[in-house]
Amino acid sequence: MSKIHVTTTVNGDPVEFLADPRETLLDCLRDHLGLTGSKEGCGTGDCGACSVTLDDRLVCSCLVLGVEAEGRRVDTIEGMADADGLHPLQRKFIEHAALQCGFCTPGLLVAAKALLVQNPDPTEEEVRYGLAGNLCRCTGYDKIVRAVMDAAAEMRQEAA
Amino acid sequence: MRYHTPSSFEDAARLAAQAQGLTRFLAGGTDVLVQMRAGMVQPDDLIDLKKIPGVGDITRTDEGGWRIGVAVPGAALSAHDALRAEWPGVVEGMDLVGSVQIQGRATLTGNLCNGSPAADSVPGLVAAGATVEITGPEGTRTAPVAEIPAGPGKTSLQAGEVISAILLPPRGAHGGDAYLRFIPRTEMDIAVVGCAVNLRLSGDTVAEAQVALGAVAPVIRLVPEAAEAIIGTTLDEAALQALDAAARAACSPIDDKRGTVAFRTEVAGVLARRAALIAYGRAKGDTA
Amino acid sequence: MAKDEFKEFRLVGTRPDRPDGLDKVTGRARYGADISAPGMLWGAVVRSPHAHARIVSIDTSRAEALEGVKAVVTRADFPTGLTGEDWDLQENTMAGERALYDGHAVAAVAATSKLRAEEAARLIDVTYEVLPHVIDVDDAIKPDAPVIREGAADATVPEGMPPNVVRYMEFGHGNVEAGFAEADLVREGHYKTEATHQGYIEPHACLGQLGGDGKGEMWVCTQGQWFIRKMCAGVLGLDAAQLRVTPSEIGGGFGGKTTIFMEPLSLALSRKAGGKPVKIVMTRSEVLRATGPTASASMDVRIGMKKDGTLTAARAEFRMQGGAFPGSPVDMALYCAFAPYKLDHVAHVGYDVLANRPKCAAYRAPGSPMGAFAVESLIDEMCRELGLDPMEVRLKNAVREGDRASYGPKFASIGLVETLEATRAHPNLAEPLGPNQGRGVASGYWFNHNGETSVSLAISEDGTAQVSIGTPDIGGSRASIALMTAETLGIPYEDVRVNVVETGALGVNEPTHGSRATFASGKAAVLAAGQAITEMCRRAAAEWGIEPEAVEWVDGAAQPAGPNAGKFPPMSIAEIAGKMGETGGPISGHHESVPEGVGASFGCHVVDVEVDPETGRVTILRYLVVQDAGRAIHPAYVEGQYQGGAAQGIGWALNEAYIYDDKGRLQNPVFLDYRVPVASDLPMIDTVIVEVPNPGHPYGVRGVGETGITPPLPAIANAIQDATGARLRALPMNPPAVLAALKAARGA
Amino acid sequence: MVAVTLWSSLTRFTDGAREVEVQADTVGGVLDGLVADYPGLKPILDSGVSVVVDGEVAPNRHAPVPEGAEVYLMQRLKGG
Repeated sequence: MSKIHVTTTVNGDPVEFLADPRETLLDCLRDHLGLTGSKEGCGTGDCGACSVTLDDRLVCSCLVLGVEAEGRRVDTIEGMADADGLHPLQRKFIEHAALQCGFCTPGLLVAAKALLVQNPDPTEEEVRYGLAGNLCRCTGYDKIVRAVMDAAAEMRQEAA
Repeated sequence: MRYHTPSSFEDAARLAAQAQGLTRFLAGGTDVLVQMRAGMVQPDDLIDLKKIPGVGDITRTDEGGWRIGVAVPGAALSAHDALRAEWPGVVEGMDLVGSVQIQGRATLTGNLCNGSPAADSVPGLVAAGATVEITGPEGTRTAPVAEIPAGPGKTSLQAGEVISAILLPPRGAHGGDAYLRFIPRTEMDIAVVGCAVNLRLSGDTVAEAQVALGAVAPVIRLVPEAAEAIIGTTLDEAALQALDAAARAACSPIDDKRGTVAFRTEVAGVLARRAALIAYGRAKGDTA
Repeated sequence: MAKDEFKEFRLVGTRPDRPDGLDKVTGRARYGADISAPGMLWGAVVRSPHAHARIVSIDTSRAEALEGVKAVVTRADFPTGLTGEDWDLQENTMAGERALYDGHAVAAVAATSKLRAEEAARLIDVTYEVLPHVIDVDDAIKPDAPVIREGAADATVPEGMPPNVVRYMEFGHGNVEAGFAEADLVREGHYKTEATHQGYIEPHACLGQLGGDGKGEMWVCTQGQWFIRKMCAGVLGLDAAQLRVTPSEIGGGFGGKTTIFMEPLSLALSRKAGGKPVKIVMTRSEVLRATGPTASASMDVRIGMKKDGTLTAARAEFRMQGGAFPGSPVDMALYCAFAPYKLDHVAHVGYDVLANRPKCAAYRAPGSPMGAFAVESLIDEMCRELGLDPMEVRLKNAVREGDRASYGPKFASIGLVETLEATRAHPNLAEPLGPNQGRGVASGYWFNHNGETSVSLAISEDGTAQVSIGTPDIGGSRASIALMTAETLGIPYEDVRVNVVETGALGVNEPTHGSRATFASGKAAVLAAGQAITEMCRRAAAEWGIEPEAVEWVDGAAQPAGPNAGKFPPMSIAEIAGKMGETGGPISGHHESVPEGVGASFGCHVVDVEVDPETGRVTILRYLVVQDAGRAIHPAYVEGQYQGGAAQGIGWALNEAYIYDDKGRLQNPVFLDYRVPVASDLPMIDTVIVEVPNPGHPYGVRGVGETGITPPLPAIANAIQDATGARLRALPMNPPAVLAALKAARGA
Repeated sequence: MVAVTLWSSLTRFTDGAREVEVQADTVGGVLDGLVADYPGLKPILDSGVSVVVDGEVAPNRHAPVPEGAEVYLMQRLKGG
């Protein structure tokens, strides 16, 4: 089966790869581009460990074909921290011990960032429903929810 | 597998008609990719509809209803204030499909064409009297949404036919709709039972009603007996009990990993009552 | 160290950032599937679609003919003649004459890409003769049940037992009949729990390489790299020392990653493909069908109670299936079942039963949750019947240090009473409850474990320290071990780096299991640090020209003591380390042992629920975990263990279950239908860390990882009865089950 | 002599005795003594047991067993 040449933008950088049309965006990120920060926990869109944004819309990269990324903009966990340092969510996850094994963490951070773009001042319930697509088996979510709300508060203060 | 990105529905239909092996259309992809991944489906041709102009648009029709493109993701549907104000039940049905991530991809059309009796967005469309525009080798036709499902995993679409838009009728005055589903968790599950109610009031009295049930029969369908139970009433307790009974009587569910016959039947009545009350409130002007 | 000798610590008990935090929030941390190697092949596994079938033939020719396929293996590629656990592991990782469960591996293939390997796997033609199967534990001991394996019973099974009973046990003390005669109320109940899965989010993944010379390497996500080495070597007939196993970061384990599944397949494929490395990454469906879920249980419990709540006697008979191999945790379930209660008369009977399901693996306090579900439910029912406060009854009968445990020996230091008292004092118990709301209480117990442990510590030239440990860090143990090491050495937390190392770098370590990492690796690190301190004091003494015994270690520096006190200025660790090349060479410390002094951990949970009377939906309104940690080294990660254990227990109680169809095929091998709790299912989980220090650990540590999964099962059942009057005696308590129970209770 | 309490399904191998006496001052000595006196116990002891001495799981075969100690044999303990 012939592969398709895909040109896309990942974390602001132009990239190209050859994709079998059956390969998911997650496969392409991990196996062709070496961006292994996005994880596969289920392959069926049920766990959120592969969360990325595609043209700023939060998606499971396991439910996007690699060839669909042509001409689009993909942002992954690897692009979350910038040269100035960690994103407030990343700092707060460490500070609040919001990770144990850390496997769900990249997807949760990407999803939480997208959530706070949509809703900078979420209630606890809004955080919980907003992150319901990201399974965490270690923490019981308590510290994750606290970290997201604390990061949101800090980000609001910075924006003010 | 060949991957196609046609630029018109006519091209898409032609590709599908000419294809020799297994063909799948790609709208949001949240079902097709899962089936491919599980090895359940290995398409020879995958036809991506997202490059067709207009598939991401929600537009007002000349009649005052809505035309919803086949690639409009749930997130865009929920973000459309005017549509949500008129058809909250339709929008909340789609909004209940999966997580935020799924909402970034999943579409009404895909949910419909997947043919699941438990599809959350379909009862709302059926109760609303929505239709679909179908493009095929013979041209374009329309059909009621209710006629598309043909049993689990099946649709009534012919080979080479592709849905090119979903059409909602004008809302009109004093109308309201609602969709409720039951799932074991609070998110991320497939409906064990789903119920949509669409009604129109004349004063305090229900003048018109449609009730659609999901996950309690091989296909999602209207239950005219349930609608009749509330038409002409003010949705008093007796009417609600009659609705509950009619909804239960319409159930022919199965026992499976998601629920039992007894549970589905019982809860169908409960949801019908609860959804009717919400739709009634909305018809009276509640915005919740 | 006795309890009253504990003082305020400089670092122990603080909450610094974890050392691996930055890697894990940036996506840099490398998990099982994140490593690739030059020339790497991808593996895929062919699995039985039948619960029980004779493998008539396997035709690999179509797969082998596919371009890019480099190796195909079946059981014929494995050595023969294995016995005992080695044979069980080999049979489980690759079926022999029969497939024993849905998902059982029957062949594997390696090819140049993942898609090609999957395609080749579909081209392997296996002919099966389907055999009768059995799934349910009670069905498996019926006279007409299909026999999974003749002769599998061990010496403990008396003659005449059903053939699927492979282990049998009885134990207890006192005279239970006499004890029941003393009771005012004797009740019994029958309880069932369904199998659940650990549900770690990271599927199993490995990259294995094995040459024709028998030398191999493996990168793998595991709780225990030496277990992987020993088991793979056993299954493949290799010399253990020739296999070097490096643990990746691990995306959750909870006991499920203490054994092997596809790891030996990657090695066998690699050997057959001329030594090319082979990567195998399981899909979620493979994880659920073919790794090691927990056992399912059928349990009968009988308890005698006096009107004042005093327990007079108890008897438990548990039957558990742990799949098609011996090893269900029925023994542990019985040991833990009555552990919170002082009982003069107690009897236990247990059956380990085979069924056509995957071989169970450990899951967080293996067995304890099932036993607690039965016992804590029945005690709650009896409290209700006698009008007694379940907290008071638990306190009245609570075991204390020196009491005989229900399972025999006397308890060493334990903190059950302190835990119950802290629970009773918590404000959650005073929260008012509304209609359809109820409150449930339950206790839980886990022994905790020591295990083979080897730790090495080396002082760097600048006075910082590196610690090599053999227990993979699942939940923050690098942080706790760094805290204890830094506390002991008297240096900043940031000056210690803790590395989880490969099998070539240390002596044998048991996995991170049994809540042992912070206890055992932590204790070993402290003792290794002590050794390094002794050496540093010796070097300082030599510089000063005094006896080593006249030097003490204070705040990260050697200083003269006794008659020499004040004669020389303190010599800091950096000064000593900076000159170590001239004073005798590298300074390090080691500790190898099975550490003594394991401290058991009791917990008590309180849950408030609301039940929708029309749909049976149970909503968790409030949740409280109180547990004895001994001492919390890094309290945030102790709380994390409590909260995570509670969340898993809540999932087990309400919605998680293995669901089989009538052909014995697993119906829910995806997260869509294997319903672990999502964020919106849970409230904040309140925690209280009780600290009754363990005298067997230098900083008082008890393991904290496991106990927390045990109480939620009965606590929620108790709360549902409190809310509705309906008693559920089987798990899961999902909406259909709750609604049916509500209707039955209402007499509908 | 130390008294060793067995789990009672092992009494088939000890002529019905729940508690047996062996001459030993270490955990290894207890296990070896048991096998010497009751050979039927060998496969069970070989497959792994935990020996609890005065309420503590003994760390190894050389751990001392004081005169008069309370010794319990339990199924091998580990965990998740």
